[in-house]
Amino acid sequence: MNEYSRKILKVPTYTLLREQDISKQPVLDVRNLGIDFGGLTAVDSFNITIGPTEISGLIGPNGAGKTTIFNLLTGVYQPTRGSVLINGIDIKGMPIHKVNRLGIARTFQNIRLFTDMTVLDNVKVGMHNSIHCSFADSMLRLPAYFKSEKMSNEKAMELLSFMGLADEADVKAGSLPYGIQRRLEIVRALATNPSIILLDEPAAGMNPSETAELMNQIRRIRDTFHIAIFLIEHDMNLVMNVCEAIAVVNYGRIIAKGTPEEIRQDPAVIEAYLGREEGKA
Amino acid sequence: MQIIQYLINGISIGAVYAIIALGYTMVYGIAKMLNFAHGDVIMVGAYISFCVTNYLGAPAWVALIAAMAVCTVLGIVIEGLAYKPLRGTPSLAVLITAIGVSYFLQNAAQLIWSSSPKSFTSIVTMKPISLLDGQLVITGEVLVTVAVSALVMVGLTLFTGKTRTGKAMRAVSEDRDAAQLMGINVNRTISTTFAIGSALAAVAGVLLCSTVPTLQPTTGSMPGIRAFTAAVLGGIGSIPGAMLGGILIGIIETFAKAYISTQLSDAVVFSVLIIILLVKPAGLLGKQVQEKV
Amino acid sequence: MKKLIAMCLALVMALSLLAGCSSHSGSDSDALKIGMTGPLTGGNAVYGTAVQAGIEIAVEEINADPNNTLKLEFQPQDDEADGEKAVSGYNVLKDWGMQVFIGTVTSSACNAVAPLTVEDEIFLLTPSATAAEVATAGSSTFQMCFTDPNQGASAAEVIANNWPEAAIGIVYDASDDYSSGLYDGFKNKAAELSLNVVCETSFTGDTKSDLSTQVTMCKDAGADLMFLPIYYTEASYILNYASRIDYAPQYVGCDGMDGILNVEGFDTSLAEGMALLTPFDANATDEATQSFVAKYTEKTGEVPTQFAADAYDCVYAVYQAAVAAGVKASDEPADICAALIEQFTSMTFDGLTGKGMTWDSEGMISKAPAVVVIDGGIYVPMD
Amino acid sequence: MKKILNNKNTRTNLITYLVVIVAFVIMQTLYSLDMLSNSMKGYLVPICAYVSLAVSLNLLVGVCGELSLGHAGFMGIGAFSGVVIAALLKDVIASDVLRLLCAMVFGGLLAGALGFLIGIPVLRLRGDYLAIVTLAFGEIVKNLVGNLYVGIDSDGFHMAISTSRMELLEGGTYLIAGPKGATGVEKLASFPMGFVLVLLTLFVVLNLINSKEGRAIKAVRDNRIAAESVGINVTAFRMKAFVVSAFLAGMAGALFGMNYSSFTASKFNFNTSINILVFVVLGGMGNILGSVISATALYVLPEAMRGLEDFRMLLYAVVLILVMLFTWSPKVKEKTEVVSEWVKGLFYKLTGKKEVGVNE
Repeated sequence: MNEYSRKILKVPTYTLLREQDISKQPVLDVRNLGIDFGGLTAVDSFNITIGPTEISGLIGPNGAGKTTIFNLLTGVYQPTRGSVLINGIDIKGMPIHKVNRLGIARTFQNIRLFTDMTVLDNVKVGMHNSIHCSFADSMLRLPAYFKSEKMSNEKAMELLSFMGLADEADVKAGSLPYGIQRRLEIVRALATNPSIILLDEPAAGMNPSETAELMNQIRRIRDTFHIAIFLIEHDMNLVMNVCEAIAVVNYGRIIAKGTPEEIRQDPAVIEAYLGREEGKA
Repeated sequence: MQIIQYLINGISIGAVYAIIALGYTMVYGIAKMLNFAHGDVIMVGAYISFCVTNYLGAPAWVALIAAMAVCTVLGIVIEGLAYKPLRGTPSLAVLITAIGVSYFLQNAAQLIWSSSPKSFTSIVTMKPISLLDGQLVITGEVLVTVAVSALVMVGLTLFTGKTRTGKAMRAVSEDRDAAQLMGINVNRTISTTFAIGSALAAVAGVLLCSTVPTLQPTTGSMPGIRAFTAAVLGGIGSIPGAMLGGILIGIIETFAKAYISTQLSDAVVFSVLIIILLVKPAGLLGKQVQEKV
Repeated sequence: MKKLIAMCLALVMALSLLAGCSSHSGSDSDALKIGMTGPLTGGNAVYGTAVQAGIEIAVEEINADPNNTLKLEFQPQDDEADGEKAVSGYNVLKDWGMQVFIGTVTSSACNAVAPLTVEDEIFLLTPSATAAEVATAGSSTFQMCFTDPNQGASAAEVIANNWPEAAIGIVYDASDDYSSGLYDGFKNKAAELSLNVVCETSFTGDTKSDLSTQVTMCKDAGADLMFLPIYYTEASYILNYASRIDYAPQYVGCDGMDGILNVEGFDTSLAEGMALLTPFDANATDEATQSFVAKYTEKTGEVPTQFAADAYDCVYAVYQAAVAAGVKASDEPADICAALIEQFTSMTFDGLTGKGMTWDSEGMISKAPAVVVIDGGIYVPMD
Repeated sequence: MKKILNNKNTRTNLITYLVVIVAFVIMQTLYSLDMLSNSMKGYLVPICAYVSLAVSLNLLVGVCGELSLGHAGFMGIGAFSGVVIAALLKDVIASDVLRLLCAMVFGGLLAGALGFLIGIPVLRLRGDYLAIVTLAFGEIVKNLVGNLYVGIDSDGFHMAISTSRMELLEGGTYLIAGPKGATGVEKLASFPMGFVLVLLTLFVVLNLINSKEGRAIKAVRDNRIAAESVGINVTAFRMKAFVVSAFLAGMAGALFGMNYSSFTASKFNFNTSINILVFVVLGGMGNILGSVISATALYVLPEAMRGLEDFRMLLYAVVLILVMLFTWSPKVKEKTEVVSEWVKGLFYKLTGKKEVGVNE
């Protein structure tokens, strides 16, 4: 527990935004974010800015507060300090579902699919807010209902084929293998039509060939949907290859930010993190 | 003076609710199931005690021990036959089975002891204490019930805190899978919990019927629901919470009868419950568990 | 899918049992079919089982009589004191070919069934459903018991005659129409007789497990007479608790109080001096009562209450009327009904629960309520 | 057409409608040919009411995943308010069917409105705490209605809670009289109307389940946080399910009430709530056809066992426990074959030894 309370030297903050995107509004703008759990500081002074179509990574040792940061960004936790702006709008005090509607979607470290529903329905739940069909339409089965169902089916199938899951459409989500469940979570997140998606350890539990495929898919998602991607991952190979910018956290604070090349050479990172992790990998 | 008398009446019935609620809370905390048959085990305990004293002429303590023994065995048998096969299934399935067991016990009791009410002879022989020229009367039953429920509460707290079995129970309650990995026999721990809960039910039955002497096959069901309410009010799973909840329900019920309406006391009690749960969604002493994301 | 199969299995099982039942109850038309519904399980089972036993004894006696030309056949059905179940039970009895209905035992269930019997033209005589609505449901519905308002009024008169100065406390069951009916009747009459009621308090079916507050309220109000228009099951608790807190008022009860002396384990000395209106006294020395009590005790191991006695009388009243009207077992229920209505409104009947009973055209009984006092553990007529 | 039939959901729904319609046609034919026993005739309307109740509760428990122990409360509200409306409209609307319909709709609306009110606090809670609050709600309703007096006389409409009992003018009648409950109720309910109610319930619930609302509700059940994270307003959808369920229960209650000339508040107690819940759990959570069949089977079962007299409810309890073990226990499931043989054996034993049982 004392890992939270340990003081870290303040690291200079700078943006992860790439040069060419500076003119545009960032999709995610986090300022001085922090949260305390009963006196323990879990996250502190967290600053980050992510531009549209940027793929960035968040790494750090176990317990560094990465998932807590994701929870703060998506409104699961209310921060003690600081603010989160999604597409320029502050999420302060918003319930989770409203935060999502601002354009942020996520996957979960411990997969959270709607296990008793089919793969197709999982995706259609993701599309909930883009299906325009009133309560009366669906109760009375008016033409609008059939039209919207047809549209959502087609779009959901499109998304599933995009991630290579079309064959599984009628299978119950809970009965899928682990790796496929992770990919389905991504599809579901994409279905909410976000401008940024947060992936919490997308490669966990995948074998090397699956991971390689995932890397391709992550790039393809960005290129196809023109959205930003922010991911937590322990697989350094994936992070270093896919991400254009990386932030490293330890004990709830950013200890380094930069391009993969810069991170690889950052002495603080090597000391705090990479030294151990590379040995493992 | 009136108000104190009502307070005493409230504490008296509240202490009975508390003991029943302790049984509910134990089983819920560890087996994570709402054992709606608990009230009927109480009824069985009371009948056993009644039979032992009235037909065998044994003294009260023998009756109590006999009731506890029978209920313990009954609890283990019920758990083994009806609940154990459903371990790991949704809690609703076990709930319905518990209701089946409750129907079974009530109807079996009717076949065995008939539906005619029996008047239970109080096991407390202590004379009532009369204060202020009889304006205030404290019956022996009140003192004994309060003392026993406090004792049971302290005993259970110590048991779950200090003993090996008790610690195992807490471990199972926290995380069943982890407990299993740590080498705790989960099945046996749950069975032990049922055994203890049922023995408590026997004590509760004897005390309930000492306070409220009319014994029928349906005697246990209403106090059972009340006690369940009490356990939730105090924070289900919490041992001091059950005690607090029981006493509070007893007092609220009595005051509602005395000062609002004897007919609408139920509505008052349950409204208070709803209001309290709105302010404290996990009950008065319950832990609010934050789901880990 | 497996579950569906299981459910279908249950359905088939249920239906085949149903089929089993109807074949089981094949009718033989040489006996008059008498049906009854009452709570045989659940919280009120004690009243239903008493009625069932009372009827069974009467039917056995009548059938054993060698001079008898009209045999009786009897079938009870459980209704759990619930209107819905009572209607189901009544329909089962109709399928069986019931010609006369003696029931139901409780008022609320009877309110649901009585209009059906009127529609079906089946004669109804209830041993113990005391609500006034039962009798007024139609011309073919009759009561063996007092109606609640009348009995409540009688109780007020008893108190006015014997304890005119008493400060009266009342505890009644507000969720029970028998008890509230008595209370209403009592209250109206008490106002008329300007009795001094100092405390009116009640309980409901769900809160009857703890009545200490109600007793305390009466005590605090200074009541020296407690009127208890409730059943003996709850009354035994009130007496018990009152004695614990050294409160000893004069108790007055109604017919539902009959049975208090026979509650197993009850200290009957607590009920000493209690006055109650009851049509039946199990300790009466007349031969009919003695023989009935002996048979009942042999059959059930318990002493009969007025429920059983009223039920017993019901059978004999129906029998007397049927014989007098020349009813045959093969007659249609509607014909029997018409014949019985004519007899009941004109005949006089002597039974265990009273002598010289008559019925008015509404179907309400007129019999003298016997006021008794408990003395030495038995009923003694009050002077 | 073929495409529609290939969709599994659509197929299940069609089968459900088909089963209900065929059952209705058969029973109605038998009814009109006078081939039904009185008891069978008597079961028809309550079965329709209980099927609707079970299906509406299934929406809450099975589809939405919220344990409710107070469904009978909504049923009671529907029953009592329906009776009052039917009596008030007596001189306004001549047609019985129309009046029953009005009563059912009003009963449903009132139950739905109360469902909304109680939903505001209730839906802040989760799991077993929600269960206890619904239980409390049911008890409050029963307690209040059990003390409610409603009557009409020449002065118009009167209503009071028993502490101040009202006196009606000469010629007035009580529609609801406290512990006596509703008395002198006109029996407006009929089997065809019950069938219409069941169809309506199925229509509402099935359409809801297979719409975007239904998917959202199921998503909330399966994983609340994930549902929120894809933009679903969890509270709003739990509320929708809650209100729709209460509305349907109210309608069913009105139908139920109108089938008896008298009923009391104590009918709508905890036990009735539990019974409906038993129908749902045994029929399978979220399985609508299952609820229809199990409500029918379990309503008829205790009635069918009347021949067993004293042992009736005891055996019902045993059957209940066995069916639970049979359908849920993982171990027993493995030995399904063995158990089904055994149940069959038990069944023969029961029917064969029935009379022996009674004599014991």
